[in-house]
Amino acid sequence: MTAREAVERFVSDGDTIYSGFNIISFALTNEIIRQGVKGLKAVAGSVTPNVTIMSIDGNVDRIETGYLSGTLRSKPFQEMMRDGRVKWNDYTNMTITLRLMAGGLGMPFICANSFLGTDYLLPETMNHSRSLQEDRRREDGSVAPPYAVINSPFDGRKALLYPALKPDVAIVHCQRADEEGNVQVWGPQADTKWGLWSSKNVLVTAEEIVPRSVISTEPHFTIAPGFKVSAVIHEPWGAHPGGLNGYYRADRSWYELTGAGMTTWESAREYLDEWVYGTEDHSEYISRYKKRFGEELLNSLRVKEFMGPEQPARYGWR
Amino acid sequence: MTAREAVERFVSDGDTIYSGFNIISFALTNEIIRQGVKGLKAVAGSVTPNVTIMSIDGNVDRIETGYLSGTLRSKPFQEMMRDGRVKWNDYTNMTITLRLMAGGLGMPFICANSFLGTDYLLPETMNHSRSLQEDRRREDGSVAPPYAVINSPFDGRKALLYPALKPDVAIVHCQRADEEGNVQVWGPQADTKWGLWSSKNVLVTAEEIVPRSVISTEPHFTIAPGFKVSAVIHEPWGAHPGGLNGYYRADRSWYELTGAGMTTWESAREYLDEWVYGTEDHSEYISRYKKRFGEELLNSLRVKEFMGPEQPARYGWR
Amino acid sequence: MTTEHAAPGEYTPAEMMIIATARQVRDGESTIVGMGPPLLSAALAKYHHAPNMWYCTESGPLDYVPTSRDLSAPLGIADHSLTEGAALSGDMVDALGAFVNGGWAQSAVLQAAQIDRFGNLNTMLAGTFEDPTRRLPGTGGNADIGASVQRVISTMPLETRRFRERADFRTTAGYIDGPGGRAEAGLAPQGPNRCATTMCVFGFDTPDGGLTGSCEMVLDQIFPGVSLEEVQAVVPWDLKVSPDLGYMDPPRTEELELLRHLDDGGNHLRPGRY
Amino acid sequence: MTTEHAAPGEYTPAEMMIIATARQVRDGESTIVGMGPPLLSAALAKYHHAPNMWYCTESGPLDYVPTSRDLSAPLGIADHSLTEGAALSGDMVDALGAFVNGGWAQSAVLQAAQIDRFGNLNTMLAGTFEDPTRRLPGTGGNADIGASVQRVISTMPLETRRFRERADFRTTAGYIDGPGGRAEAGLAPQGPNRCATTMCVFGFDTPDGGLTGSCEMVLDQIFPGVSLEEVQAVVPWDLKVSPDLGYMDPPRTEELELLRHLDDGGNHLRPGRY
Repeated sequence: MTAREAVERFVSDGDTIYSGFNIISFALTNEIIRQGVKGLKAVAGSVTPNVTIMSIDGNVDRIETGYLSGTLRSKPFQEMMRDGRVKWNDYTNMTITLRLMAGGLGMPFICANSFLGTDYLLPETMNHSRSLQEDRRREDGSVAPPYAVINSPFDGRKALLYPALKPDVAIVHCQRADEEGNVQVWGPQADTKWGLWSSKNVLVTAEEIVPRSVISTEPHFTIAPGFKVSAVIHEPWGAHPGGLNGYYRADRSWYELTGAGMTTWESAREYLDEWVYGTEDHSEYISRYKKRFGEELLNSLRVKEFMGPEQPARYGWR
Repeated sequence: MTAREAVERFVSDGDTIYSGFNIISFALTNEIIRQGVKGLKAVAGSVTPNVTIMSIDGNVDRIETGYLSGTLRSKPFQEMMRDGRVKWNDYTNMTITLRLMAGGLGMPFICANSFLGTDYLLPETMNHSRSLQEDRRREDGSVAPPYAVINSPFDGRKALLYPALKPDVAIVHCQRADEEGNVQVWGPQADTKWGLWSSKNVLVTAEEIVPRSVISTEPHFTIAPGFKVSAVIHEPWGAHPGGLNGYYRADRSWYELTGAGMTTWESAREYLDEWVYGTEDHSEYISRYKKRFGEELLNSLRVKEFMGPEQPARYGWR
Repeated sequence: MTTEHAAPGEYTPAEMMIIATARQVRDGESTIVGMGPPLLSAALAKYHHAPNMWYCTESGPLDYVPTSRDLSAPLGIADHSLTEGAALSGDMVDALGAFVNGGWAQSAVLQAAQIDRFGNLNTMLAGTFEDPTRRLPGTGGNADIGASVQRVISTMPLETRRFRERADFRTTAGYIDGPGGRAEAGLAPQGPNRCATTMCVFGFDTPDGGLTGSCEMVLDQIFPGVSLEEVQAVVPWDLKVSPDLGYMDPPRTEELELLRHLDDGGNHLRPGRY
Repeated sequence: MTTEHAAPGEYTPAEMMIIATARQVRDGESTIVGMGPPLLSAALAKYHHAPNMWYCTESGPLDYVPTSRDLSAPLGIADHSLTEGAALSGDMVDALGAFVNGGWAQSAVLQAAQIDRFGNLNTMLAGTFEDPTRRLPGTGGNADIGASVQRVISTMPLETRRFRERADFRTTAGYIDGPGGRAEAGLAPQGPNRCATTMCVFGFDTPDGGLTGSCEMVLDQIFPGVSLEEVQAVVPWDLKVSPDLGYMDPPRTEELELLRHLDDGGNHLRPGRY
C-alpha cells in the first residue's frame, strides 16, 4: 500500500490521531496535509513540530497533550492556540501515555497523582474557553470532566482518575516491519507502544521491509503485531526531518533551511507549497531534498557508528 | 551475596512474596524453606509448585492468585486449602498482573472487567471463611473489599476496580544480570516485570553474571534496573526443576523421581528432607542431583538448538 | 484435500473432541488459546486448516508459528517453544491486557470444568464455596477472556457433572442469566459462541450477537455414533436443539495422524484424562 | 582534586546556574532528568562528581552511561544517544510510571518558567488562563515528577517574572499553600528540595520532610559577586534567609571546561537564552 492509499482509506475528517513523542512519520504527516484532511484531534504524550505543520491549514484543530515540543516557536500556531482556532486541554507526558495505555488495555480510566495539588484541578482550567468541552459532552448534554478525583473504595484516600484515550488512527515511523505488519522499534520509545495499541487503525511507515524470519528471531522488538496494523508502507527516510535510531540523525538545520519551523505565516506557506503540496509523495520529497541541498547533506545525517550486541541473547527450548 | 545472606537480610516472617508465573527461582525457594521463614503470603498471576512446596511447613500460609498451576496434585496442599491452614482469595492471571503493575506504577487501584457477571462479585465469595479478610482490615476495623464496582465519573458506566499489590519481596531467576543488579530476561514473561517493579525488595538468581557492557549493548532485555534490585546471586541451574529459555528445559521427571510433587505428606517430607533441608545450598542440591541421577540426565536438559538474530537490530545515533 | 475418514473405534472420544474443537477455529482469526486441550486443538487447527490463524497465549508470545521439524503442541501457555517463530514476545499485560481486553482477540479457545445453560464457565470448584467437593485451579485467564472476547469456543467432555443448569461457581461470564445479562453486568453483549465436547458441538441461541434470542446453549452437531437421546440424557435441562441439527464428519485420517503427532505420545491426551 | 577556580568574568551567570545545579546532584542517587538545562547539569554532575548517579530520562532510557569519546550532553529527553551505555531501554510507562511514580527516583532535576514561595512550579503560561501573555509548552513530565519525587531540584534564572509569591499557574505541586498542603491534596509530604538559579541556591524550610516548618523557599547559598540585597530585590515576597547562609564557590576550572565541552558549542546555553 502507498501512503496515499493508506491515508485515503484510514484517515477521515474529525478523527483523533495519535502521532507520538518520538519516531514520527513525516511521510504520513505530509500525505495527510496533501489530502486536506480537516479537523483532526492530535493526541500524544508530547506533540512535536509535525503537529504545528498540520495545524496551519486546519488539518489539526484540537490537541490533547502533555507538552508542545518545539511547536511554540511558530507564531501562527501560538496565534491559533490563543484565538481558539486550535482548541486544547493539557495533560502530562505520563498521563497521556497512561490514558493511551488504558485505551489499549480496554480500561475506562486509569489513576495517576500527577495533578493533585495543582491548578489543573480548578474548574476554570478544565473548561477554559478554548478547551475541548464539546468533545467531552455526554448524551444527556452535560460535560464530562477531563479528569476526576474520587475516594478510593479500598482505603478512602483521594484518587485522581484520567479517562482512557482511544484514537481513531495512529501514525508512526519504525525501523523495520514485515509484510504482515509486524512492527519493530528500538531506542527510546516514550508513548509509542500504547499509541499504537490504543488506536483503531495503525498506519506505519517503515525504513525497511524485512522477511518475517527477521522479525521472529528478535520478537522482543515487536511493538505491534500484524493483526493490529492497518497499513505498512516502505518509506526510506520516512521520519525525516526527525531521526531514527540506527539509521539517521535528526536534521537540525531543516527548519531554518526550509521554513518548516512555521515561524511566520509566510514561511509556513512557502514550506507547505514547496515541500508538501509541491511534492507528490515522500520519495519526491527526498529527491527534491537531494536536488536542493545535495545528496551529501542527506547522507551526512546517516548513522556511521553502530552498537551491536556484545553477547547476543539466544532463545532456545530444545 | 549468597542466597543464604539474601534471604536472611530481605525475607521476613509474614512478608508478601512475589514468585511468578514463569522463571521461578527454586534456589531461593529452597533457601526460604531452609531458613524456616513463616507466614508468607504468595502472590502471582499463577502460583506454581514452588508455592506448594513452601506451604507444607507453613512458609506460605496465604495466597492471592489467578491460578494454582500444578499445585493441586498435592493432597497436603488441597487439605490445607480446605481446612484454612492456607488462606486465599482468587483473582485472575490478568488482574493479578495488573494489580502488580498498579503497585509498580504507584497507583492505588486499576480497572478490569474480568469479574463482571461472575460469582466472584458475590459477598460470600469475597469474604469466605478461608479468605484473606484480616489482610484487608482497615484502621477503623472495617474490611476493605478485594475488588469493588463503582460508576465511572466520566460516562457513568460500571467499572470494576482492583487494588494495587505491593509485595515486600520478589524472587525470580533470570538468564543474566550484571554486578550492579541489572536483570535481563527473554522468552514468555507473563507477570515477571511487574512482580519485580512492584516489590520493595527484589532478589534475583542469575544463570550468568555478565559485564555491564553485555547488558548495555542489549538494554531492551533489562526488566529491572540495578537500583531496583536488592541482591543478585550467581546460581547456575537456579530455576531447576523449572526451565530457562536459552539454557535448559523443565525437568519433567523430577516431581515423580523425588516426591517434589508433594502428592502425600510422606513424599513431601522425604523430598524436603533430602533435597531442601538435606542440602546446604543450591550448589549442593545440584551436586546431589548429579550423584543420584547422573550428570548425563542433568545435561540432557540443556538446550541444544538456539535461535539467534537473523539480522541483528543495531542501535546507532552518530 | 483427502476425504478419507477414520472408522469408528479408530479414535477416542477425547480425540474427536479435540478435532471438533479445532474445526471451530477459523483461518485468519486472532485467537487466544488457553491451557490444556485448547493448546492442542489450536495447534491442530493451525497445521490442518488455519495456517493463518494468529495463535497467541496469555504469557506473552503472540502469533506462534512453529517450524515443522518439531511437530508437538505447546505443553503450557508459557511453554518456551511458543516463542518459536512468534511475531511478538511480550508479557501478560500485552497478551491478556492489550490483545484480549483491548479487543483484538477475535476468538478464544478455553477449557473449563463446567459450563451451564447460558454458557457461563466454571474452573473454580465443584460443590459449594464453603464446602467444595473439589477445589479446582481457578480461572487463570478465563474470566479475563470471557469478559472481552466475542467468539469464545469452550471445550470439555460431555458429562452431567460438567453440564449444569447453573454452574456451581460462575468463574467466567457467559450470558449470565439469559438475554440482557451481559449488558446489565457491564459487558459487551456477545459472549460464548461454541462448546465442543466428546459427543457433540453446541452453539448458542444468539441470533443478534447476544442482544436477542434466549442466549441458551443449542445442540448444533452430533458426532458419529452418538444419538440425540444420548446427549439429552447427559444434559440436565431441557436442551434446545438446532432446527438444522447436523452430524459432524468423523476425523479425517490426516487430522487424526496430525493430532497424535502433535500430542507427542500423550502429552495432553493421557489415557483416562478426558 | 584541583581547587583552581575561574575568576569573575570568566563565566556567565547561566554557566554558574548549571554548575550550581549540578552540585545539587548526589552520587549514587537515581535521578530523573528533565528537558533543557537539567540534561546539561546532570551530565556535568555525572562526569564531574557523581559517576554513579543513575541518569534517567522520561522517554525510557534508564542509567545513561555515555562513553567518553563523545562528550556532549543529550539534547532532549528522547535523544537517541541516551541509549548509549544504558542499563535499560524502555518507554514512558517504565520511566515516568515505574521509575518515578513507583517511587524509585530519589531525585529530579527540572526546569520551569516560574517558581513560587512554596516551591510550586509553572511551565504552563504567563498571565491568566483566559488571557495569557505567553503560552508555555506545558508540564511535560514535571507534574508527574513533582507529585512523586522526594528531592526535586529545580533550576531557572533568578528574575522577578519567574519568582512569584504565587505562580501564575501551578503546573507542578510544591508545598502548595504551605504546611500540610501536600497531605491535604493527597500527596506524600516531602516536595521540592532545592532551586538553583543564576544568582543563588534556595532550599526549603522543611526540617521534617515537609511535615513541619513553613515550607517556604529559603535562601541558602549566594554566588560570588552577588549580594543578599540583590537577591532580595528580585524576589517579590519577604524572603526567608538561612541562618547558615553560605557563599557558593565559583566554578572550578575543570567544571567550566567540562561544561563547555558538554554543551558542545552552545546546544543548551545559546547566548541570550538564560
